[in-house]
Amino acid sequence: MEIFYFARIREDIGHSSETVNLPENISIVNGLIEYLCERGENYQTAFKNDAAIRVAVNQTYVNFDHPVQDGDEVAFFPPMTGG
Amino acid sequence: MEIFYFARIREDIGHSSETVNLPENISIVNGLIEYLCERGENYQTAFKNDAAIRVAVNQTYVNFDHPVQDGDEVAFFPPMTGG
Amino acid sequence: MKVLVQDQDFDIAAEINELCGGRTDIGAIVTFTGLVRDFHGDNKIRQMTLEHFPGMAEKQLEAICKTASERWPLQGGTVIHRYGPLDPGNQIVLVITLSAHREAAFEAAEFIMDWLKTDAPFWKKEQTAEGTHWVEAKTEDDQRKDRWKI
Amino acid sequence: MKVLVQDQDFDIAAEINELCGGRTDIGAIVTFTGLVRDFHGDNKIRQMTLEHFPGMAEKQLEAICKTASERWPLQGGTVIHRYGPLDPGNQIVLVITLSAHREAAFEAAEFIMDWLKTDAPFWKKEQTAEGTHWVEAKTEDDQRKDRWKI
Repeated sequence: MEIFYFARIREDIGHSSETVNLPENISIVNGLIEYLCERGENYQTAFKNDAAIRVAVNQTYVNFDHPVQDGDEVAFFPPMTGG
Repeated sequence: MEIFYFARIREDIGHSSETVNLPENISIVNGLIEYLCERGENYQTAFKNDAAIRVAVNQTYVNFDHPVQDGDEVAFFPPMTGG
Repeated sequence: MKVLVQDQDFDIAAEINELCGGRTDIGAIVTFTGLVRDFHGDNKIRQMTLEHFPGMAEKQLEAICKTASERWPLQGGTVIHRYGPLDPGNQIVLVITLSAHREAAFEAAEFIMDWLKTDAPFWKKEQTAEGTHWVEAKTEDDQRKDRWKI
Repeated sequence: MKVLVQDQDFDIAAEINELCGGRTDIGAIVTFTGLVRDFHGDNKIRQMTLEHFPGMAEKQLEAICKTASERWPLQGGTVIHRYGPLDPGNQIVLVITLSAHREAAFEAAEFIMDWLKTDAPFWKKEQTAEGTHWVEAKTEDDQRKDRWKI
């Protein structure tokens, strides 16, 4: 699974993308976030506040209970501020 | 008194402006219209339908009961269609 | 705000540049351009002639701009309205509004256009295959203007 | 509608000309241009950097344009959003909408901007005298978007 991070979340984590082998017991976005947070304080900081996180799976916005599976492209980023 | 006509009203009347010596008994726009209509069928055609007439006295939109006096600049025209 | 009533064409980019060139305090520019269409309902338009009331046209446009400037926090703007003979595709009217925020710029531009339609002394005459006729004022335009009433 | 996500600047006049050049069926052109302001609240902005999600940014802008085209009778349009470092006064975003009638052009342009603000994956970082910070999303922007819900 390819994971992308943008803006504040990218800076908190310290890199903009990574490849993750999704453990079998993880099936939704929330589970993926918990799994990533085990990787260190930088992830815990990035994912601290649910309200400040948006997620896209395969470039479609989804909720935290959306299914994830190996082969998905998942992106985490803060609420958008373009325009 | 200087009177100006625009658009359909100008075409119905046949000229775009004229100088009128206002009779003493005329004090409002409506009276002026009645007075002008005595001048011929072209004026009667121009002023036939109140709803299709707008009037400005000294370049300010007014109602038909607005006072008029010698020295005023009066303009008659149809509802506006610019833009 | 700058108001011009003229027979010659206008250049949107030049007008924007005149308003904004070198400025760094503007967040939003909204422009509206009205053009002569080749069809009005079922009638194919060959040409359009815009008649206006010189002096009062400028005065009314200035009054509308003043009202808009009092109602929204604008940082400038331009209104240009043409008169005379125009061909399909030609530009008729330009409204530009500048503001720090987009809502003000959008609303003020729309307000100016709605008021201009019913309150600025311009009249359109269309030339079609069946002859010429004066364009009728639309009730819809009065209603659009009325929605801005407080 | 044409959608571009690019680091280079855009030229409003060229974009309008590309859409309208030679056409006589268009009645109204609305443009919105968003610019980098020198102040955000009390902070003087030295520079702004726009980060985006390549691929998804285009996809979202295209989806917003599609929704607008289904909702209003548009005759064309363009959306350009820039990314990368920008200075105060620089252009960020351009929306152009064409329609036979002004209401559709105004509403569609405002709709596209409101949706773009909350749904297109762009993030602004401001550089001030006190350092750099990510711009916070505004609740107000969500509310403006929500007013378009049927």
